[in-house]
Amino acid sequence: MELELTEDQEFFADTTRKFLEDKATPTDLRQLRGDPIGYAPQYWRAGAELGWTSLLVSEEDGGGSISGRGLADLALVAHQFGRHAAPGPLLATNVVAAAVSRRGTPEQRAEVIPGLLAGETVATWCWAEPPPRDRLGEVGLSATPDGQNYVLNGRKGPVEAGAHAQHLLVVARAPEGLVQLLLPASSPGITVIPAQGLDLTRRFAEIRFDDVVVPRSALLGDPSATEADIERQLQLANVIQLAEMVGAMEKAFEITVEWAFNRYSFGRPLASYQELKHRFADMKAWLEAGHAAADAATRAVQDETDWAGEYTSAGKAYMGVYGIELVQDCVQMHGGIGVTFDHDMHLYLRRVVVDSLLFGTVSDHRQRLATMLERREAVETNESHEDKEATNA
Amino acid sequence: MELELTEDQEFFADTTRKFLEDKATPTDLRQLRGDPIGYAPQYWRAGAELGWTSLLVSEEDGGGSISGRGLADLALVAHQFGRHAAPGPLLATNVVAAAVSRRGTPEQRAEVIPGLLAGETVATWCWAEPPPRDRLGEVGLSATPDGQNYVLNGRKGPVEAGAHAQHLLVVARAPEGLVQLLLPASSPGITVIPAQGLDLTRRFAEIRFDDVVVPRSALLGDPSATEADIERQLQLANVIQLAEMVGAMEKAFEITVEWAFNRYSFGRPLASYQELKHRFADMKAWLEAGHAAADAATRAVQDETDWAGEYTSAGKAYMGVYGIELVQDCVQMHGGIGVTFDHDMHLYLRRVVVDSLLFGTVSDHRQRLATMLERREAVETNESHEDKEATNA
Amino acid sequence: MPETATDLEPVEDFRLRLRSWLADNMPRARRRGAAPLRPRGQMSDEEELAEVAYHRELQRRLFEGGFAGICFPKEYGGQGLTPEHQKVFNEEIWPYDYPARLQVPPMQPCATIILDFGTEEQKRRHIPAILRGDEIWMQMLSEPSGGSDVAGAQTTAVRDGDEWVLNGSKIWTTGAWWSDWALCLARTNWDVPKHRGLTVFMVPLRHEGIEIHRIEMLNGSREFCQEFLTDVRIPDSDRIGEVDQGWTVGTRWMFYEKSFSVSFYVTRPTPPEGSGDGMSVGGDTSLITEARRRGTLNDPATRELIGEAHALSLVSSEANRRIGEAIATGKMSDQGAGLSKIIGGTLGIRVANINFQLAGPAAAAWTEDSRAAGDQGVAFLTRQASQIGGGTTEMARNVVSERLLLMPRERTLDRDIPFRDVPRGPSTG
Amino acid sequence: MPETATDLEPVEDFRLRLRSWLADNMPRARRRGAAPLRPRGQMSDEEELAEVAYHRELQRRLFEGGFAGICFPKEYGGQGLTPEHQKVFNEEIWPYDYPARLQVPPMQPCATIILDFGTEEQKRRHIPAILRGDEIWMQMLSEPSGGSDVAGAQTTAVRDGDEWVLNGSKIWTTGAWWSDWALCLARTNWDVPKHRGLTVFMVPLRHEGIEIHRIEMLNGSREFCQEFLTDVRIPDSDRIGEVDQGWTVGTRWMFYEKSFSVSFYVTRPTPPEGSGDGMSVGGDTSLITEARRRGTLNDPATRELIGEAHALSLVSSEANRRIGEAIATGKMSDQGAGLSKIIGGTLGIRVANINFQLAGPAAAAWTEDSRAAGDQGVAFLTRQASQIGGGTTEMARNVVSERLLLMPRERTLDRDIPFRDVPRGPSTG
Repeated sequence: MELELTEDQEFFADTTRKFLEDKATPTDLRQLRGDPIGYAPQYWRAGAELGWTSLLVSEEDGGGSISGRGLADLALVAHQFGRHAAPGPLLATNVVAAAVSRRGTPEQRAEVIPGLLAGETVATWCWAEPPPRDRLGEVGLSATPDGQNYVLNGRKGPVEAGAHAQHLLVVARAPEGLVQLLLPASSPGITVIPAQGLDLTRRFAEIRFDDVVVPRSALLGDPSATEADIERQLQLANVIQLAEMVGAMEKAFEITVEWAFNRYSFGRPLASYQELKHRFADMKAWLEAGHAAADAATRAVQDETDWAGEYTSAGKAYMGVYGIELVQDCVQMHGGIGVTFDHDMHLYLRRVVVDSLLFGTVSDHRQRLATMLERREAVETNESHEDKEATNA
Repeated sequence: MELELTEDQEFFADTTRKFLEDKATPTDLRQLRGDPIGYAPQYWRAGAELGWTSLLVSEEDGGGSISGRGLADLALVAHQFGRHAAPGPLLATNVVAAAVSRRGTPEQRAEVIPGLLAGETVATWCWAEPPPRDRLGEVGLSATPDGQNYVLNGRKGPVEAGAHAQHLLVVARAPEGLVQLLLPASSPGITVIPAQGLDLTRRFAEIRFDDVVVPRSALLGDPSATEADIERQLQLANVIQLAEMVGAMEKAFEITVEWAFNRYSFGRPLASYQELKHRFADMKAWLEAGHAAADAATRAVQDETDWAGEYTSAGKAYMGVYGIELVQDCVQMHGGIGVTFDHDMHLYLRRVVVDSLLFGTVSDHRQRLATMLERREAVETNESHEDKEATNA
Repeated sequence: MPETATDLEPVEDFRLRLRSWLADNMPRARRRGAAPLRPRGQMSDEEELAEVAYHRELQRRLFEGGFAGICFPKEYGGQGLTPEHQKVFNEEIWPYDYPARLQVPPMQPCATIILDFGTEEQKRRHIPAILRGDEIWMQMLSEPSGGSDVAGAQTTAVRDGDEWVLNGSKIWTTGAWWSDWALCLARTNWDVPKHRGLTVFMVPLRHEGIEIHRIEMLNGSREFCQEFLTDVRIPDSDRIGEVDQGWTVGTRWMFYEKSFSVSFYVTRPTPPEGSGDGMSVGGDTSLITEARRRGTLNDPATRELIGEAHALSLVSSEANRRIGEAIATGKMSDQGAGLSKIIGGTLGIRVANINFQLAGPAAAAWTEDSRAAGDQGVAFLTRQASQIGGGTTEMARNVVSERLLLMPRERTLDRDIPFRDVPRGPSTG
Repeated sequence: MPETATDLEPVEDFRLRLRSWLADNMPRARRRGAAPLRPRGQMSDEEELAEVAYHRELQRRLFEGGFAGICFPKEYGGQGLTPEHQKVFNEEIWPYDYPARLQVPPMQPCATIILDFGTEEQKRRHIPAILRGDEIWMQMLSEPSGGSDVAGAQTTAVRDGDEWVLNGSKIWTTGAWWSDWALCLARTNWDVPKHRGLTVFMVPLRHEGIEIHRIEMLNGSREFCQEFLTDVRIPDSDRIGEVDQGWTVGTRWMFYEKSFSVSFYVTRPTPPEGSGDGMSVGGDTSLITEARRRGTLNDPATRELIGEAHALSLVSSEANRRIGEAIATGKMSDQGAGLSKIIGGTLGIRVANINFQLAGPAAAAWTEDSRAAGDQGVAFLTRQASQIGGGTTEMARNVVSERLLLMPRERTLDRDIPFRDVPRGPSTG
């Protein structure tokens, strides 16, 4: 997280920290593993009261930030979520809340946002599709115009909270290009297939759309802006993931450093063995780099800079490797107990692994970066051409 | 190298070792760096007398092996070449000698082989092409039939000893498929462009063919067998490279272990630092795996088994990573002096790096392995289909 | 050690006799190289118990057919044959089911330790029972406080007349809940340096005072157990080796534990040499199948990863073969087994990463359609298990650098002082 | 330390004044982000000497314009301004050439050490000369026998009246052959533990008894030198700090050496913040250009590698920024600089590997057409140089684990015994 926070931000982050320390203990998480939605409804309502779902919503819609920089504030919550491997559809809800608050018609905003702010309802973004359409950005689900309606056919997944969210924001391919449609999860023709997953408390599902009829009024934003909206939503999702991942890395690292001081082998603490010390030094470096990557991405997306996508993708490409390696090495340092269910380490491992896979794998984001770099090269080549012409002129 | 050698093989390897210890000292190698061919002609003639160029040549043609397994014998020489980063066109000459002895007409064999056996002439295989055709197996050079001749147009490179070899074995694309043509380097229309290279003593060149007219009698073997011949030559080249690489790894490792015992830092030998000890343990493991990979490839190619290509490619894919990492880590262990020209370490580094890049990079061989595995999967799927049918019957 | 007398049955005669016996008596195996069996850790308890019973039955058939314990001495129920015969056995049993669960640790290190250190009576009582499948043995070796320091055992045995009273806890015992006996390393003297106060006992697992707790691993597997020993009384006649000299047994035990992969006391089905069976080259084609399913098979990035995994698998299997041969022929010290551990470690991590990367996002959350990806996700979570079980790769690196490369040993602070005075850190007080 | 009085020129006024002066007086730089300049190591001697002379000239212009040594005190020829002014200077000089060779080590650690430990006379004599570009200073620190153990210096200084007589050898001095002066760490007492017998001297490089030998690196670069000192006589007035207390100076010296990347005594052109200049995001587009040339740009495997390199470059530059800020604001100990070294190391190795892999076979042997690939091949041979120069990554890992994470220090066998009795191993007798 940022080295400097405002006092309000410190207080805000600390409130969430205390809440999670109390309500999302490792014991709680283990108990929730069989729970169909992965958290207690009152837990989520209480979190919403703390502001978890309001930070990307405009004041007009009843939301508001702590510091004037809502995404930076949300990243603080996500960081605490990572540190506690906390339950709850933080990403899903915030991404849809942001999109609806930004692009929704008054009716859409009134329909969706109050429930999200109160923690009474859940919304989720249906973008990714199951294999063989699982590379980042592939959309096969079709929206066929039929009078004032679209008819949706296809599959989405993994969709977070897909089996219990009330609102779905669905990316579909229409004749005019990609569109986003906001519809009730109860729409006829929708079948939800709960998925199994790695995270102990996050629930995912595959959602099938068979001739689901949606009115055109369900369109979120003008289709001409949909590609940009999706890009923005991806960036938001990635920022939340990055903050979570760095939180989980940090906690795993802290636990393991303490272990290394307290655990003795051959009469010496683990922390005195040079080979282990060097691995801890590397882990500390990766952790600091992880913080820097998450912060840079948060700032760039908050400020909507042109290179925001490069920072989020760089963060995902980096932490999907080094973040995971860090936590895996923490497991290794613990030996056998590190791979037992009763130890806490896997909670953080599950969190970083799941965050690394969704909304773009390492491989997806690397390819995205190449594309962005290629675009920049084209610009530079043009500029240098212009430079030359300027010189000649 | 193999754990068990015959007495004759021991003697043979030892003769080459002593010769190279005397004639290819690190000082000699440094002095040869400006030499246009990279070795003294009498050095090569003396090596040929020791048998360096005869092992893959049939007895009928004046060749012969030490143990009845010529390639295994040649691998012993290549291993010593690696240990000494020795000069001389060992790979180029042996691959062509083997091909000509196996497929050549009596005229071709009489023309080419005696000079190679005597170390008086050099032959080289022109298969690879320069970028953008530099992926393994790409052939753009064309052989256009013209009466009793072919007319060659295109480029080859890097070609080992390309600027001083007398005989070229050129892979070209003819209307009937790939062909190999054996021609004098002095043929009109050939231009040689000496290349710069990483190896201190190995010289490479790009060769351009502009309307080079070659008689059909220059064909080596029947075109219908050319693909298989090329595969065989590739495997031979890879075996020689693997043996060299493991030799260079072994020597670099030995030098560095000795250094670690003798070099003191903070009053302790480097060999007493756990982090370094663990890296030495890894290096030893990679070295043993390198030996195993090289030996398995040698045996499989010697025996012409169906899976020979899998072993050579696995070896190249493995050693192109771990072999290089081993030598680079040996450099690191030496600190600053390890990257100076006066230190010997770079001699072995250059050798493994160059061997890793030619006749298929790591990436090329990984892709080849995937293709071979895919082929095997198809066979298995068929078999399992047959199994089922057999069960049903 | 097995006899090598020339009056033994010639190897090729043995092969033919075995081949015909197997065809008549043993069930055919599922085709190897096909999709893997359900991993042990994912079986239900009922399935697991059924498999154990099945393996006991297979072992009994072998015993009755005169093919159990090829290299064990005849007087203890074995066949008294040579490693060459075992090699043939490994090849011939390749197409059949075999009692996999009764090999490691029951045959080695347990039976081999009893063979090396047991009294005549102990050997006659237990070795035939093991070879008949009546007794399944496990190792009570690691302790919760111990980590890699096996000789730092704190489970204590106190002499009481003709008996010993054991108290303490052992951990990472595979399948203790369905096994019969265990070798147990215990401390009998806290007033001498750690290696000099240990003793080994034979402990029946269903015995008063032993509570077996099954450990849940993070992937749901429950194959490991922890045992809590409270006033467990063991007769002195069930002691193996001398009192306080347990590390002599322990050293050999460690050796047997590490070298099982080259042991001729252990059955490891292998395809016959020169069979031309492509499978002898190894190679798991399931990566191809999965990539095809995900639609990525023609992506060069995917193909490179698949090829990389295949290369690593081929090379590491050749490396293990070489290292095994070098040890077997005395060209390398026994400690060279650590090299295999390192190579296996490198391979294991890299291949797990490749599988994970190829699986894609469905490894995080999967439905029935994408179960294969989910399996990779779960496997990835337990990636480190292969670096920990049977000795960590860190210990293997210590061993290779110190015992094979003869580099200076790490400083230990527990060598020359009474075990009770060894620093144990704040956590264990 | 620079003044922070409120009567200093306001930063924005300074920016405008500087901007206009630069436009009139300094030559424009080649466009940054374009193809890299020829690496130093590949210049001819003539080119190198010409560049040194050019940089001296640039420094003189800055001095005469009143812009040299922004944070150095006015009484020694500096400007007596604040780090904020230096930051502005770094931004404004971005589009211009600047005296790159006169920053590290001349300004820091050399000038800063003289500033901290020099006598008034030493400061007046040397600091203005350095700021004017008249004196270029280097560090005579490492020794051939020393490796990472800088305090183990064996170069010896013996007192002879008002002079000291130096004998020994120093190594890895950048550009000693074209520089003027050096700080030299020497041993003045062999009978005390190693840190207590050192003294620092100012040594003119063109001086009787100093022989400068240029080291050829394996890539042909000859920028490093080794100096052989034979009876070099240095007046006691050129000693810095107290006799035998050189490690007090040395500790600070090491700190300055490690922290140059966050120092405000050093000029590092940086693009103005919020300029919207895409280049502030970093990113080397030459990988794209090269892949296009090789025809592999549309290969997903290639694209993944390019993306990976770009990610590493972005993240490591953000990491360095964060670590620098944390140290500058006291949120992290100075020793945190080791983290940047580790991150740079990881990045350096991986990016070198990627470049090498993307270059293809022409990296082994190249013609004029494929020179870019050849450059990558040569760079790959020297891959480790970035892990060695300026302190090895191994030392950085020691520092981070011991100083930042406060883990137990490595055992040294040279701490509490006279330096002459320290074990040095067979190679150095």
